[in-house]
Amino acid sequence: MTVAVKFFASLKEQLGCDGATVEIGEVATAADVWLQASGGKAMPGNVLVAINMEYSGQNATVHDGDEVAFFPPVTGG
Amino acid sequence: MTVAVKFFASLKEQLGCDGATVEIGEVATAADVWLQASGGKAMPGNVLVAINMEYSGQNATVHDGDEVAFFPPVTGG
Amino acid sequence: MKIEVRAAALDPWREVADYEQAQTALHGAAGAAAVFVGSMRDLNEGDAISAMTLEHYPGMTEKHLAKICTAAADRWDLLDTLVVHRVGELHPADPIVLVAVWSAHRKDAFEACRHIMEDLKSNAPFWKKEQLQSGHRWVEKNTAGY
Amino acid sequence: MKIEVRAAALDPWREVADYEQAQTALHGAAGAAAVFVGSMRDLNEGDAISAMTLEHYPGMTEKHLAKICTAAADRWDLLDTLVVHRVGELHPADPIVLVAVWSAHRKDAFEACRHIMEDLKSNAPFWKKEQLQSGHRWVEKNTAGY
Repeated sequence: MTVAVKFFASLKEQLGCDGATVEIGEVATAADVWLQASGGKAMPGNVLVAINMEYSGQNATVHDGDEVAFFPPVTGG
Repeated sequence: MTVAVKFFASLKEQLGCDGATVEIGEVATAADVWLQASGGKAMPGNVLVAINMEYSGQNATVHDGDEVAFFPPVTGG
Repeated sequence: MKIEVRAAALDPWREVADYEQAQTALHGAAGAAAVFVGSMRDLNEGDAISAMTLEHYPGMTEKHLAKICTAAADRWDLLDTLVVHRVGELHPADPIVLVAVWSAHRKDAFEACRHIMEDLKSNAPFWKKEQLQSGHRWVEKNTAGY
Repeated sequence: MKIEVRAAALDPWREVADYEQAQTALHGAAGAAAVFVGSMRDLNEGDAISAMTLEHYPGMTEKHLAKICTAAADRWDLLDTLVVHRVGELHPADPIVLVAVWSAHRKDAFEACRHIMEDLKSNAPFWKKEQLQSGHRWVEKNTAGY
């Protein structure tokens, strides 16, 4: 299946990439998507995950066509 | 001694008077001033007292030249 | 700090904007502004209200409002405070009171603004008389704030 | 209810005034407006800050802000809510965020305004990058709000 990956803020800078389209096996979690999109890097402990713009856990199941976003703690307001 | 008396809001309407200059004996409390200024009426239980624009008790001592105000519960804001 | 009891109309957002603009010490220092505006409702205790008269105790009111703001500045870390309160005749939707507080941080601004407003409602010598279709009545107490 | 993420400059008091004016259902019904404005400080963690860039997650940010405001409207008795948040490059004293809440009574307005602001700071996907004399740095966490 195909998922769209997005990285934001300091994570985007660290990875040198703001996103990618990833091909991954039919059964995958957000953590699996991270591994593939980051080229096998360990996910920093404070990274937040959103699937289709809703906060999710790293172990949430990803479906074909999903948008999976990874970002550092938020600092708006 | 002489004290200036002020009444506000519903109390002013009930007494038909917004204030008076009262002559009273040398030792007097705010309650004594009320009695004299109101013509001997009982003070309603919820009346607030201010002496020289500071909240005071009914039994606070009044001095010559003081301004003694009586008013109902406040309802600003 | 500015305290004003005013018989003329109040445009609260313009008032806050102009005051903030003039207080240059706030610029870059105030990370937070918390503002409360109380306005006249056309309904109270189930009755339609067509107008309201606000009476106050000239002199004591200003003194008491200044005391409230000074007490808040002792308790919280504040940069500035603005309080404006209407007196005289008001109509539905007219702004009655404006409380604005500036601080470096939002916790202080939020807490001080609410505290000043509650203290004002509980203690500042203002009285409201409502005009109903059937005559007028004095408001006897305020609604609870906490 | 209005939610906006904006790259253009924000004049928060004008924004509140214009919105309130346009929402005629508020007139005579809203006894209380509680407003918070967060602005850029020229100092953070002891360092002078000359500029800031605010990044967000387009789509998710607006969706999440709407969710926050809807949750507040379920919990408190609110008449209307306005949230505007800047993105892009900001300079000291520039307003960053505006949260305005209207209610019949002040308790609901105060509590909902503060809650929306805290939820926004804790959860809405915005990130701040500060420009210092020595380079830039990402802000890693917000100051506590309670």
